[in-house]
Amino acid sequence: MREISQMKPSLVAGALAVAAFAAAAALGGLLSSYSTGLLIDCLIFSVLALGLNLLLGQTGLPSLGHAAYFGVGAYTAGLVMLHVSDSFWWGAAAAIATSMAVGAAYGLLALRTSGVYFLIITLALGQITFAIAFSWRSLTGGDDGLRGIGRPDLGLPGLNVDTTAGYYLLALTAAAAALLLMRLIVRSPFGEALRGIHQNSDRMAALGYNVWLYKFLAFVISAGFAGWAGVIFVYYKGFISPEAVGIVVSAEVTLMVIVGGAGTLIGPFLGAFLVVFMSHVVSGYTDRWLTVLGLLYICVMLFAPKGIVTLVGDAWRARRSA
Amino acid sequence: MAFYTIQILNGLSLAMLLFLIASGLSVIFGLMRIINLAHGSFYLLGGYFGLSVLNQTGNFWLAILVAAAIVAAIGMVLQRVLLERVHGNELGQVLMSFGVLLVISDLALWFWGGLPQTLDRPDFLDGALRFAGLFFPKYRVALIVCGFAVALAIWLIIERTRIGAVIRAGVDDAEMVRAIGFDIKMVFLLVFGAGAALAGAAGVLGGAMLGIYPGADFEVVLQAFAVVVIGGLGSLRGAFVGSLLIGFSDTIGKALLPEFAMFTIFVPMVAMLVIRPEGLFGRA
Amino acid sequence: MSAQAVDVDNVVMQFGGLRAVDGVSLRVGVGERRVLLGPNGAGKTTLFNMIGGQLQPTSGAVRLFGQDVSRQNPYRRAHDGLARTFQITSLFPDMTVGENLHLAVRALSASRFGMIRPASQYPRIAERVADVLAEWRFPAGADTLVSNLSYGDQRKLELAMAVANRPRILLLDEPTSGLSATETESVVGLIKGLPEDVTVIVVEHDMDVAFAVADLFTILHNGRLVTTGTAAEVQANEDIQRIYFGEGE
Amino acid sequence: MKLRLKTFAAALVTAGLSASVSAAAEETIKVGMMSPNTGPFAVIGEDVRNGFQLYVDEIGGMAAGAKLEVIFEDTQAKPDVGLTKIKKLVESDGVNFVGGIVSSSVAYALRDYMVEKNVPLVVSVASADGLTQQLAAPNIFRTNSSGSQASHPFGKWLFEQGYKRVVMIAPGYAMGFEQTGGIARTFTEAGGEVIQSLYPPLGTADYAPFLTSLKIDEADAVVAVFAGSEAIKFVKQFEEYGLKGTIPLVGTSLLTDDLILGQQGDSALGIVTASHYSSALDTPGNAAFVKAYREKYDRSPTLYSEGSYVTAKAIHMAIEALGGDLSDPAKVNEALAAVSFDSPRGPFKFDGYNSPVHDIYAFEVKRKDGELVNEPIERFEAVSQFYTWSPEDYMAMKPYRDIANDWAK
Repeated sequence: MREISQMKPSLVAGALAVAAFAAAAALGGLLSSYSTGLLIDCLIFSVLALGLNLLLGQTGLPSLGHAAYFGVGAYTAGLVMLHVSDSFWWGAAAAIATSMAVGAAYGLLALRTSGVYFLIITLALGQITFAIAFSWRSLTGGDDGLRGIGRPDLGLPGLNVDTTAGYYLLALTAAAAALLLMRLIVRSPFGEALRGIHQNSDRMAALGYNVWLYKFLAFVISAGFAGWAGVIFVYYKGFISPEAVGIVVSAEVTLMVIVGGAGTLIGPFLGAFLVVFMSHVVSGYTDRWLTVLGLLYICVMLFAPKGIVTLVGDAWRARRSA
Repeated sequence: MAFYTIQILNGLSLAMLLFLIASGLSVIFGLMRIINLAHGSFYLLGGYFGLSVLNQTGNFWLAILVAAAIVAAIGMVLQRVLLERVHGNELGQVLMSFGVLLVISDLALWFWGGLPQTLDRPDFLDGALRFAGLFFPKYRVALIVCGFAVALAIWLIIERTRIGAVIRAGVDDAEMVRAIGFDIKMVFLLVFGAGAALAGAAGVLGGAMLGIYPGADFEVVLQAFAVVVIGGLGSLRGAFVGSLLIGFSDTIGKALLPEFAMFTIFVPMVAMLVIRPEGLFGRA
Repeated sequence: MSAQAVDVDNVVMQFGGLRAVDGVSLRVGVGERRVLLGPNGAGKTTLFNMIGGQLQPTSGAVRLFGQDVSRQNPYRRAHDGLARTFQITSLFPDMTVGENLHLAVRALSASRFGMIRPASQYPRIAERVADVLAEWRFPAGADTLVSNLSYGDQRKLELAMAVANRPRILLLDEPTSGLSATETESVVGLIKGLPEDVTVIVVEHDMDVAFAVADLFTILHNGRLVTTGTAAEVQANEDIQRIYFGEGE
Repeated sequence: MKLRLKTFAAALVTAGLSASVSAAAEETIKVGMMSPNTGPFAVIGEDVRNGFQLYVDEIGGMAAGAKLEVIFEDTQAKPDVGLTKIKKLVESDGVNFVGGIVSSSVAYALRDYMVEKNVPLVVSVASADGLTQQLAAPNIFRTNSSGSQASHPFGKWLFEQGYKRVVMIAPGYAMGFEQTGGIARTFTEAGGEVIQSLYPPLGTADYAPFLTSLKIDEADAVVAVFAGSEAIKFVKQFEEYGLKGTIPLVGTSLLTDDLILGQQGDSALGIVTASHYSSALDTPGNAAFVKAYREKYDRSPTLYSEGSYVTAKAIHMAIEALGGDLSDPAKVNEALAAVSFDSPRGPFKFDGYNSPVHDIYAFEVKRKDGELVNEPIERFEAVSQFYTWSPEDYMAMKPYRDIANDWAK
């Protein structure tokens, strides 16, 4: 009896999730192709933010150079498409592997520091990656970037990703897969240990956890998620250029995580949707949209430093207990 | 030989400009633990306010004074109204100050336009000095002298005055200063204002050397951060030595290895963080 | 020759110009209960941190069961059977009591790197957590956030987490500081109830507690070891009286 | 939970856009204008918008009896943003033409999408050679010179002026490589020699280390290609370091274009550059254009605003030629490709690859009636992007962006 009552909520949640996925998928057919395209942008940055969140929200490591792994993934997938194979799976595997390898190399360097120095070294590593993307013309195309990257072949009959609606399904599935995987990770003993490290790394070490290794693994996994986002990005846009690797993207992703709510699973999605929506829609109405974006940064830090999800959650709990 | 003499002078002039910006950034960090990306906005605003004053009055010195004063006031308001509220939250400070940077650069674009501007320097500093067959701009010589003078002045203030003693104590332990009965918040405010004023003045001085234009804020703050990181966050001596190192590595690196010019700032920065995260003169 | 559980061999800890621990040697046998005494600044916590691995000695060696661990990370020592508590309560404030214990119990299990199965679905770990909870009884319940726990219960949890993995060596840094008389009494009972083969070193200011839990006492002063002796010897030694009880007040 | 939020956000997006989606009336012809309104390139974006608006106002906002509606979008000079914005223009607003585009990287990013949609893209500023060469397509046009177009006649001309050995300095990205490459090719083919090439990276704060590394003792002239704030810094520092007066400074016209000339002041005097336009041109169309532009915007037009003005005119001419019937994309492309008219810069038409054939000038910075101007001193008639080569021969050569380091001996 007890088991059934325990299972019920998770069954309901599962059913809800499936229904929500189906509804979101159906949306692709209903919306105009431009709106669907914006949703794809939102999903891509959601995945990137989700990956950063593992570092920032779970482990408490404030990375300011996450666009680097995103860019490495996108460039790798693009290069595979241009020179090797149009298979989605080859491109994605190579991209994620390269992102994680770069994440591992940078992680080795960055984890020698902590706190504010960690912030600065990740920023500097990000800028170095930008400089490489800009200067290594024979590989990356320099400032012009790589272009002419077609839509990939998934080898799945019935799914045509050449259309925006079709690609939306791919992006949605990719984001859902990332979310499910991240959900597994944060609920696993590994994820629990990351939270422990965030709250009290000295105690974690005294208990017997290899804190450095956890941080390193989190760094590498997080880079892998960023690479996955890069894959979805580059196949959708058909090009990649150094701008996608720069500090502005890194800062925006960090903002997305914080706006939504660092350390929550929905937060990065909410944050990504909000920021992408802001920069594309508000800029259609006013030239001063950068001011609006800047004010968003300021206001979030002032009024919701733990993010909207946490803010709403707290308010909800406060009302219930009142 | 001539080549290296000129490059060293180039390096020195860039270093002194960087020092004016980085010294404030570093002391502010040491005292308040604030990571202030908007420090670059102080430079930008200083340049633009200086330009406006210069266009009205034609007086370069007045431009420096007014720009420094206005930017100091803006800085103090910023510190009181915004940055203090996120005290202790490093990432929060970075993102908030990034937001401030965005707002200020956008408003500056709106107000002063997107056209790159140059500030006219005083007539007697125009032209070049000639010695031993070498050419070197007078203005840069003046900037080098000015940089050393300011460095000396800051050093004297911090080492030899009462307020300097309080600042030094505050860098060590802000709580202790409070316990002795000093209004630490006032000290914070004044130091922040002074740092902003220096950056504002640097905007005028730098504007007359490099021009002032949208995007200058971000360029400058990244370089200043490299200086501060290499010298050690919170250390004035570190800011001075770091400025010299970055000034030289940037100039001489670009002169000798132009194809790696994009890496002359960030690679030394990462190397320093990996080898000695607290910088040359910082404390762990 | 049987290895000592803890063998501290002439360790020095230098912080800049300050020598916090200056050539201390200390041997604690298996199953022994030892209390470190000394005024504030005597170097007790620094010594603890060198045994636990939070600090690495400037010179000298630390051996656990005969093995030199001087340069080993704290987590490696935990796997060798060492556990500790901290002077200032060191818990995971935004987690529940149960989650804190989960982290403690899992620390030495192979599943600590698991990334797929939810943390809550490891029956053996859940069982052990349930056992510890039953043994230590937190009236607020396992689902209470640690930050909402009373101070006494936080100290108790600190201790429970240290013993949850049945350590062979237990370092307790002022386990009763800030506790009421009844709470202190229960902590003393808990320490005394530990299995006999567990080596326990305690830093303690409360002399009643110290005499209740230990047989031998080591006195530190200004970073140096003054003497080691029984309760009677310590009470009789005049130097100690002067150092410890005379000047402090 | 996450999915429901997604739905919600999507609903917001739709709500925000539905208004523009539904407004596709028949008698309106829509033109999208893409330019950077924010960031360092904002000032060029402003010129682009002004030039376009001036022409649209001149024709009373009507073309072939239909109302001409212009929708401006901010590319932020970011390729990714540019692509999203152009999708909005094409898919959501349903524009018939897209004009503008300042950054070459943005142009490259949009190119494939626009070819797929087959909506005419008339690039006003971005100069990347490839756009109308290897990547040429029936619906991709440009109205300003391609990167190396003005450089070709100029390089040969420099040799004819008596310069035998030059040093080159340009920003280390495609624009710099193409503009110096064109000069280097015809200059060396004529018999000249490039003895040094330096490519400072984008965002160089101080040119002093590069200026003082130039081998000016061995050279007859310095060839420099910079734009915007970099051009101002470079020209001013060239004077500060005592180079002005000791060695001639020549380049392409971005170095002293009408936008920044005032800021450079006397330090720019005597610099000789090449391009297809300056506000000082003495052509039949230019006087009226400059006058109208000054009246409306209170400053001189630049080659950015003129390029955008020509974009508007080309689009207008094509619409008139079709009598307002834009239903067949192939015909629209053909009509655009066939336009030919007098513009402020002089006679304008497209070559077979949709890039302009127009006169190229050598300009010298002079002071005239108290104002600094780019005074034409030489004219090269009807120059195309392929100069004297055939398109096939030309495109068989390696692109300039890949051989930047091969010129210097």
